[in-house]
Amino acid sequence: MVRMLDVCKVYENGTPALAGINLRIDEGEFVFLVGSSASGKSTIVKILTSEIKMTSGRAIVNGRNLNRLKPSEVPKLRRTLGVVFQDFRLIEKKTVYENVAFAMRAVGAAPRIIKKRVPYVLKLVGLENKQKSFPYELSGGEQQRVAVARAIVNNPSMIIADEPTGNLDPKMSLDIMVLLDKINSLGTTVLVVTHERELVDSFSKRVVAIDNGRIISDRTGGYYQNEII
Amino acid sequence: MVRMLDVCKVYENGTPALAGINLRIDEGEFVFLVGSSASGKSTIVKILTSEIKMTSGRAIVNGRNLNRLKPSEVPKLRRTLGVVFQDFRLIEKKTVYENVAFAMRAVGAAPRIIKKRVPYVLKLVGLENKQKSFPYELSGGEQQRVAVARAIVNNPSMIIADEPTGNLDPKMSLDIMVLLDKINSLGTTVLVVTHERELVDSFSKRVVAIDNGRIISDRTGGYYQNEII
Amino acid sequence: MRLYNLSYFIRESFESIFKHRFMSFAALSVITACLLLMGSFTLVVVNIENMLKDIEDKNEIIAYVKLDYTYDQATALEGKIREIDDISELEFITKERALQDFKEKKKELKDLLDYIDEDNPLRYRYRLKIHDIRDTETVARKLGRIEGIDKVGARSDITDRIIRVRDVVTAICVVLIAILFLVSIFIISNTVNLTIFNRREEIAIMKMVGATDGFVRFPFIIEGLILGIGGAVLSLLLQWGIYEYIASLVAKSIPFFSIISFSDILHRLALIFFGTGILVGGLGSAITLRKFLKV
Amino acid sequence: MRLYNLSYFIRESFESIFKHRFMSFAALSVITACLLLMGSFTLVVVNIENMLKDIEDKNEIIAYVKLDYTYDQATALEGKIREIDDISELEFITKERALQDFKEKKKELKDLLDYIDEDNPLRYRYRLKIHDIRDTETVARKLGRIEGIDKVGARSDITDRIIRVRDVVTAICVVLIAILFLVSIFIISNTVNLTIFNRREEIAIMKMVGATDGFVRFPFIIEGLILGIGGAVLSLLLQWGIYEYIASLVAKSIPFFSIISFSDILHRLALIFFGTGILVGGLGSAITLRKFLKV
Ligand SMILES: Nc1ncnc2c1ncn2[C@@H]1O[C@H](COP(=O)(O)OP(=O)(O)OP(=O)(O)O)[C@@H](O)[C@H]1O
Ligand SMILES: Nc1ncnc2c1ncn2[C@@H]1O[C@H](COP(=O)(O)OP(=O)(O)OP(=O)(O)O)[C@@H](O)[C@H]1O
Ligand SMILES: [Mg+2]
Ligand SMILES: [Mg+2]
Repeated sequence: MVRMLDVCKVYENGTPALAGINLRIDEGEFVFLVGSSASGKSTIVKILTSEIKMTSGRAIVNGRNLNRLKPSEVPKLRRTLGVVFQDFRLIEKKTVYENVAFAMRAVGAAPRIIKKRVPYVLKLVGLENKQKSFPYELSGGEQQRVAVARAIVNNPSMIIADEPTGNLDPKMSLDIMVLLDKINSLGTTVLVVTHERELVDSFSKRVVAIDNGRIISDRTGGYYQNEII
Repeated sequence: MVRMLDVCKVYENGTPALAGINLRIDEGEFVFLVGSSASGKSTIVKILTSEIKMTSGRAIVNGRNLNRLKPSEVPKLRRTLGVVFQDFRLIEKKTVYENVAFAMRAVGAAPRIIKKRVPYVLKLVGLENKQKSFPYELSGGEQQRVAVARAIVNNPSMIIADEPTGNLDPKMSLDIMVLLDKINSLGTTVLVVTHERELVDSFSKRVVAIDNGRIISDRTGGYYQNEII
Repeated sequence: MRLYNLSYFIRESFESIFKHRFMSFAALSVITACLLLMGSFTLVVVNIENMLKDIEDKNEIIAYVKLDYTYDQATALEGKIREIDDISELEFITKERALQDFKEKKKELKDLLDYIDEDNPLRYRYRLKIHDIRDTETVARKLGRIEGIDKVGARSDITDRIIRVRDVVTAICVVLIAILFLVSIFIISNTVNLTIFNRREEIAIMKMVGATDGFVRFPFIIEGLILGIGGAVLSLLLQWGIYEYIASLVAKSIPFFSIISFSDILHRLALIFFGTGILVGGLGSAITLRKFLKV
Repeated sequence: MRLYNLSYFIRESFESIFKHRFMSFAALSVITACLLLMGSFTLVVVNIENMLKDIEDKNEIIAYVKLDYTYDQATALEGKIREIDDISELEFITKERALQDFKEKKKELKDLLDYIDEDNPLRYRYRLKIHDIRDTETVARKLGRIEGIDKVGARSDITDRIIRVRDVVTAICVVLIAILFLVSIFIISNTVNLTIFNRREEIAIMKMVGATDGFVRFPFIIEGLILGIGGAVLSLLLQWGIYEYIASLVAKSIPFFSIISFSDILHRLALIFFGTGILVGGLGSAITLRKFLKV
């Protein structure tokens, strides 16, 4: 669940990234966030996960007011979110299994449950054979799928995926998106940042388009179909 | 220029990545390398750039025999190549300008030439305003374009691009591909690894498809058009 | 904290030490090296102090009894002298003993002295030692006030010198040890800093997936403690070996110089080593981490 | 190498020090701290050796002339004594002077000694000092062989003690200094290692875009040199301040203990500091880099 009200972000070096974002995502929605390179998509994600602070405006994520979030509450917020980072952010010295298991341990899951859940989720993303590999032993697409597995493993109330299929072939991209759709249908809110137009068009979902830090379109279904490049 | 003869690669942990690749790319060709995730595309790139050693087989890149390459000759080989790495590999502590300029300095270019060439190339990829930014201050797509700029800055005799548009929107992806096409038409050999089917289809180029470490198809034009998913 | 967390933390710490073995080795060896330096220096200082104590012990005060006192009168003074505090040893010396000693010391004059045997010009005397060399003058004054004591021979010039040398040596040693300790702690925490700095990304990622500061910090602290304690054990063993070797060398070449045995200072050394190891390894990690946990 | 490369390398090194200021600061301060330790210890040792030299200087040999020699006969011996090598000081002492000295030393016996003035039982004598205390015995033997010398008083027991103490002290100092130097160099190169380890990715990327080993290594080496030399300058200044402060303290409290002036050892210290700084900073970086250049 997300509420953003006039959110602006100017980075420390003076780069304006968001110029007044108003966005409302309700519990259980599935939303695509699209936009050209450097339009501010990842900046929105980073604000929602409290990785960076907005310059002005107000925002609420999963019932927590980001403007008044104490440092000690940040982990609590993040535990309600499953995030796929654009640059994966896997822990280099941990195996695939450990990377995913760590996210469960961090929320305090019992070892018994972890032992069952992690292989299950890795199988969902097609990595059942790579559990003992380290990230540097994986292909780009495999790393990305580990990131997806980690994001969904805790059954978060909201999944935020920044470009989760950029390194995947069309078939696998579709599989991942279908997976997210299935998870969504079980009640989880899903926000997917993507460039893949085919993918967006093959789902009839709400599409929020942003350009230059502003929302320029917000409608449901076939965003790219109506566009000519 | 590439000659690969029965090239096999089994990684140290026992993972088989390439199972006998025979590939010939002539001077001035433009080749797409496609294939599903973990099929061995990046492994081929890493062998061509001498980042890893093949387990068996023989290979020649730009006239240099990889099987008999002395460590001191590796830099010489790499200077004839412009590589876009799947994970970008930008130097974190150098600005965009410095990252690109470094590649020129490494080949011994004169400062006068560097000062002219770097801004020109950055303009080509649409980053003229980001010269003084550090990589962590860039969006995913911007980082990728810096990687592209670095690969083409030295006018290498061959460009190898591993997934150069994974983080770019369709319009920008097309721009980059058109740019590579233009460079190719001036005589540079180009090898592009990509998942983006639309992109591949919109160019009538040679497409090499690989699966499970083997070449399963090698023909010119519209690879995906004939496929049903 | 749940029990399975604790077991996870401990397993995690050991694994992490192994995974980052390059840095673990760096940290461990720097801790060991620094502790070894601290230890060696402490041992040298302890021995120097001990040697000075030896010299002090040889310093004595002579109280001369009036020339006209008989033997009985002279020995009777002992009680009064004993009333003075601080005296650690007291010995009565007869005129005859004194002359004998003198003759032995000055053999050159023996012939001359031989013929004054009947008319011994020397006095009865007491030779005494005191606990603290600093009190020499006070004791001398008190002795002088005793009825029957004629003169007090306290070589207060030499005493003074020894006191002053000792004070300065102690001061220099304290300064040097303080510098050494500060530098060692600085170096160790610097190394700990560098190793944690090296893992700042790992820490940031952990925080991004929802781990609390404590959850991230705990294994690091245990890791720091393991390395700190490991370093302490290693350096204690090395120190022992080196000390025994040097001690045996010294014992061979200057037998009159009494070296303190290692077991006498083991507990003090162990305290320093384990204290520093635990403090800088554990607490150092904890403090450094704060910087990198702000993500 | 082209000139613009050199200027690039140097600019690059300074920039890099600034960009990696956390690690540069760590390296710089560890180098400074270690050099300071080395320096402090060297200064203490130099002063101890100096003090022992002082004590040696006070050690003298007395050559007694035969009792029946006249004044002229006795003084005539001087030439022969001077023929012995190693003698640094030689003084003739008359019977009268000797008795006078003796009386002063033993005031207690003055009355007794006063009435033997006419019949002085003491002998003419020579007091001499030698360059190297180790030669005491040889010199004593040579003196003994001279016609007219009756007896030689060389307190070879004490001489021996001093020699042995000095030898052991020197040995311990050498061992300790060696340990300290090794440990310091180890710690410094460890820190250099860690900082370069921290930048292994940067190095790998440079190599991937076609840079030669030399091209990558050069700025690192210059960087190491700058930090090494910076550390040497810093520690030399600090050392100076600390030394002068302690020296003034010592001068106040034990004036009889002569402390070596800082300027007398400045060149030696500078040699050690700059030598170590350059060696470990520059060469250390170069060696460590090899590991990470294999990409
Ligand atoms: N840490 C930062 N400091 C300064 N500027 C930044 C920083 N991060 C991003 N920017 C700038 O903010 C703008 C928006 O960046 P953002 O990462 O949100 O783009 P994006 O929509 O995710 O693009 P992409 O699709 O390429 O990932 C860009 O101009 C980028 O250069
Ligand atoms: N360093 C490594 N050690 C062990 N196995 C590896 C290593 N690198 C890659 N692999 C494995 O080799 C296979 C091929 O990997 P490669 O990176 O070539 O795939 P790819 O075709 O580039 O895939 P993607 O499109 O996902 O990037 C995969 O199964 C991968 O897990
Ligand atoms: Mg982005
Ligand atoms: Mg790949």
